[in-house]
Amino acid sequence: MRLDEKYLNGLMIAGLLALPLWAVMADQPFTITLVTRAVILALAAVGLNIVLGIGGMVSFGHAVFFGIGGYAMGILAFHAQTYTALELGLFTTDGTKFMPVIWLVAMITSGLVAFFIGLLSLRTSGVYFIMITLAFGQMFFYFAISWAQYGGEDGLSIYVRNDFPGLNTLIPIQFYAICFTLLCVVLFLFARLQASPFGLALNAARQAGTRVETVGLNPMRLKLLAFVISGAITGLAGALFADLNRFVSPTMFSWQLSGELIVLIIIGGVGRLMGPVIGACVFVALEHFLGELTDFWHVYLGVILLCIVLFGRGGLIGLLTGKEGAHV
Amino acid sequence: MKKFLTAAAFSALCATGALAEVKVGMITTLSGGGAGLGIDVRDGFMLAIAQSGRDDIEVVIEDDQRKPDIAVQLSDKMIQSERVDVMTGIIWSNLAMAVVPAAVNQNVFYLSPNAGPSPLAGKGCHQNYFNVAWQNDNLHEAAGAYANGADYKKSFIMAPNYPAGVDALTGYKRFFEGELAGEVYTELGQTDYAAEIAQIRASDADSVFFFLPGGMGISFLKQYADSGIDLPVVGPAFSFDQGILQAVGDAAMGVVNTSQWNKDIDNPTNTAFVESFQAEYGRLPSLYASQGFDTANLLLSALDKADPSDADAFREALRAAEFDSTRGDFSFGPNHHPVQTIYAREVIKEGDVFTNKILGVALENHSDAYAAECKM
Amino acid sequence: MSSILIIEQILNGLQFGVMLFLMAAGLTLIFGVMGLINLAHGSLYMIGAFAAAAVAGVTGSFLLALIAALAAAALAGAIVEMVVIRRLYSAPHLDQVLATFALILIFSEGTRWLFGSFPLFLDIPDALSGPVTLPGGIEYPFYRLTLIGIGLAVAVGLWALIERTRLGIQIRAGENDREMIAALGVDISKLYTLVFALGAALAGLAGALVGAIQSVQVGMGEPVLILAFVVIVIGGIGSVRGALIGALLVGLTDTLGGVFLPELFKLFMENGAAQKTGSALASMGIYVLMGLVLIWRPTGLFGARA
Amino acid sequence: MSDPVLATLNLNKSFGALKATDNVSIDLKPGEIHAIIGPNGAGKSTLIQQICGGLRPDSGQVLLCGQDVSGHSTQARAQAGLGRTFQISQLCMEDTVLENAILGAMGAEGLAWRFWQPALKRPELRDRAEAALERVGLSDDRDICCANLSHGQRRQLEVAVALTLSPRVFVMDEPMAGLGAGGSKRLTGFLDGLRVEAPILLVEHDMDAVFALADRISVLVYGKVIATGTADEIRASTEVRDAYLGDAA
Repeated sequence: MRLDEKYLNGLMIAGLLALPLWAVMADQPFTITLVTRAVILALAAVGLNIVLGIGGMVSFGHAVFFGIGGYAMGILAFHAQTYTALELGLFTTDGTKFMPVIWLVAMITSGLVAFFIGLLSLRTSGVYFIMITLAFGQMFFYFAISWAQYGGEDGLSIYVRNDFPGLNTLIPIQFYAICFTLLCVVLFLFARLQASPFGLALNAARQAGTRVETVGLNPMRLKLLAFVISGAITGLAGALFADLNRFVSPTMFSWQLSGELIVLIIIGGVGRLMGPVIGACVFVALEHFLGELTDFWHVYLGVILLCIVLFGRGGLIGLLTGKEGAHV
Repeated sequence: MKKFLTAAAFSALCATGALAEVKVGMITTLSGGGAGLGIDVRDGFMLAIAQSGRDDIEVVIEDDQRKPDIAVQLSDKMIQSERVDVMTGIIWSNLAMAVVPAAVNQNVFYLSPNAGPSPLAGKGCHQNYFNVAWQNDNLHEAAGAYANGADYKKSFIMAPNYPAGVDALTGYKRFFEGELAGEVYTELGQTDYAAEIAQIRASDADSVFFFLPGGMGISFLKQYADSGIDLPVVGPAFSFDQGILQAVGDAAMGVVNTSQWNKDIDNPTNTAFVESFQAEYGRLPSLYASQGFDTANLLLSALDKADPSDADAFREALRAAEFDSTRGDFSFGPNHHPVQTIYAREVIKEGDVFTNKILGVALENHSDAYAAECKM
Repeated sequence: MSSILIIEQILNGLQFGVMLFLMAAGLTLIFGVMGLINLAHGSLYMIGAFAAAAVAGVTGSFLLALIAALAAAALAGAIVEMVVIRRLYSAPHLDQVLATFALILIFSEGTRWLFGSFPLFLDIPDALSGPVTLPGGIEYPFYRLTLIGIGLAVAVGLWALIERTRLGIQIRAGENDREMIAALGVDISKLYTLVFALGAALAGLAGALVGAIQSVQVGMGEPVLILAFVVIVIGGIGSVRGALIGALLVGLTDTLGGVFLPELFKLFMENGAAQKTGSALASMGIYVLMGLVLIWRPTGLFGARA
Repeated sequence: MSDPVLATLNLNKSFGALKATDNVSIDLKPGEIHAIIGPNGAGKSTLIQQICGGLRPDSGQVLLCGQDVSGHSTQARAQAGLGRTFQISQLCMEDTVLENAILGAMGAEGLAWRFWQPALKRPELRDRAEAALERVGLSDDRDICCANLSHGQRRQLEVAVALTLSPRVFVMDEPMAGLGAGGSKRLTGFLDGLRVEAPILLVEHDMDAVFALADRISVLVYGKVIATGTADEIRASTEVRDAYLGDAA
């Protein structure tokens, strides 16, 4: 049976609406937490999907932006909760616990960092690109570990979730509503972007860089902008993830996390709108249920991933709709 | 196969949950690197629960994979879905910092079987948080005290560059009265210590103190033993514990390390614990196993007196700490951290097995440096 | 800081470098010949160390342990190549990354299931233990000198293999033109299995040799893997010569950076703070080195120009 | 005589000891088709690369409409009016025919930096792309995925993408390669009509097409232009004959 991708996408969104609502009624708050985790990881991977799926850049260092988003939240909220001033050279602030401001800071900072990393990394391609992005990830990881002011390896605990006007973010379903709404907004933007002239050009840059040049467009600039947008979205996800856990630590910068984000996309389907979403849901479910079965659940996760690569070209969406994913 | 059997035994235990009146949530590291510590804590804890014969205690065990974000989510699960009364099990300080403050603020009791980060002992202490193991600095402080007793004048000290490492060197310096021949922060997870060993050789130190948990310590000790430097080495128990010692081998022989527990501490509880642990799991218990065992017994002693639903009474019962500890005397200080004796041990070989023997007391009835900052 | 100490640190950097070379050589060969990114190379290193520890534990012989390490890693490599890897040669890099990432999970937890969660014991053989005195009065562990020797011997051996033997000709041909070696009548799939097993054996050898002075435990392969990748990226992927130069550069940068950066900061900072800042920067050192090399030469020092 | 639209002046390029382009000066006048022929390895591709911006010459100039573009990037030259087709199709194989043409239209309209309205729904892009497809006869196949096109259709699409740019000059690298006799004939007819729109610099192996189309022919051997002239002049040139025969022998 072949499913139309549109129906599949609709089904997925409906599921993400229905499951938490069911969990509220059945009084299963942890289910909401799990779905929130999946939604935030999906958001991060949607960001990655812009460079990976559309632009064909295999970034093995996207945890950098996830971590920067997390630390943006952690640092701002830390100063707000301890009433200490945060000196930023020209001006001083007391931090903030107001989510929209935190998101903005997270997105701007990670976008800026993405600009510089992209500027340097895009000089390379192929395996070298994979490795130089990994190297940037490692630099940030080690930096965060030894950044004693903000907890170093211990990380930063934010005791109370940050505020959003009109909502009590401590209630799982309300926090979920925020994350879900942001995911929907970003998915919508992703869809627009993918179909827009920019998306088309970026997609072309992945498949035939020379072609893009010969029609008078600069693939480097296309890719760099994509990298910045992607970094900002992943940064936003990082800020939400930190708020979900009320905690930030250097593990948000780890190369395993970069790897996991890639895995999410491949499970779902590279370059597909809902690929990261499906991937994240499946991944979180696997992590949760396999973990209950055995201490050695990583073995099974490995086998499943292997099967997806070897037999499931195009990820789960590819399997269900019969379409192959983007070639990277 | 043994592991699966015990896991099955646990789930059988959990299955009796229908009758359970008290629910305990254990978040600990059971997979990936560092799983050995979590497994020991879990086994020690479950041994005590099984020996108590109580079937009204349900223990929910979850694996945090040593990832803080996973630990936080499991903690949410324990509190929101499982509605546990008491939580325990976390091995690592960074995970504890991620989980404990939020958990105790939601009126759950937390009994720490291993990690004791300084914020939780000082300004961030909480009436529902009890540490059954040690404050992080304790064993390092004891090492400093031991170094004074051994008449060391000039120590070369080193630890990884992360908060617990910084705390370790601070703890040692707090008690050590001699000078420092060198102070080095290594990279976390570093496996080659040739450069540091060369620095030790070039220094005029008369002793070496190091805190390098897990594989880092194994690597350092093997390389140090091979370097031909024969300065005495002192360290906290973590690199000389039962689980890890066999991997260090001869390189650890004779090294002095500090610990609040050893299998030869002479009291009936400890003797029985060591015997029954060996009988049940077929290996010698480790420090972590003893901590898990003591944590469970503290919990059991409090449950005998009060129900967790009566939080005040239950807290009082915990604070009284009227249980037979494997360490002998045990009581809580004002910040709910142990006041206990810390020993200096020496690594010896019993037959084919490397283990520790108590040399003497390093610090008697020792509390911690942060208790004064705790306003409960 | 005395010159003795500096020489000793340089030796340490060299020793670290040649061990990295053993890892990196296999990685770069596999990429050069088959075009495959193998993240699971670190697992083969771990397998080598575990096999050595297990055999040394039973027989007490370090030599047998080394042979076991080579054999186990080569065998594991060959099996993995035949079952999984050969389906990935034509796959995009992305699939290779994911599949070999999956292999890491399987190998790591599988090893833990077999050997338990605690580190294993593997010690330096008595004949090689203890320090020797070098000219100039430098005391240096004999085992580490041996490691430098073995590493350099392997480098020479690899060079001879690639430049002087029939297999080497096939390998070089494979790097340049896959269709050509098929035309030469070489059984490609056999060649690929052989190259993969060779790379695996080198990684296993490194695991066993290093395992004797470090801890043999699950997950020991990943940090080395990342370093080995840094090495081959600096050296230029596919180039064995590049791997050697890159490995030595990384080894020296890491060792000397860790020693000298804190000293440098002590000139204008308080002792403890200098230590912390210096070692924090040192831990980033090799990644900074890699970034600089790639910005300067986007395909590494000896990589094929695009 | 009008000024050339495209010209190279004393272009030189070496790879080590090999001189791939040796003091090449050619030009292309409005309304003409100038073909470049030569045996394999004569340096035709290297020359095209230097004209289009893929390779930087060691010395010499490339003039586009009288302007020196030697230091310009590929995309700057494209913007200045250089439309190119490739010997090996450079198309986005996962995209549809229309999307490939739209990409060209985007370059022409300078509309790549728009993020909101779908590219396929912008009338200016669509009209331009459809018009180009119409001219090469691919209109009915506009929604087919490029990967499913036949070889001939891909060559047609290559030309269509170049058309969307409305260039001032075409540079075509073996557009007939791999086409059957019928396909070659049709494309020959099409290019014949195209020259009034913009002149064509044509590199081609298909001699029938070359002699049928070219107003002038230059012969490139070992990186050097050994002869330039009309079809008849080239046919009559002994030098050219020697070069080809010598090469064959």
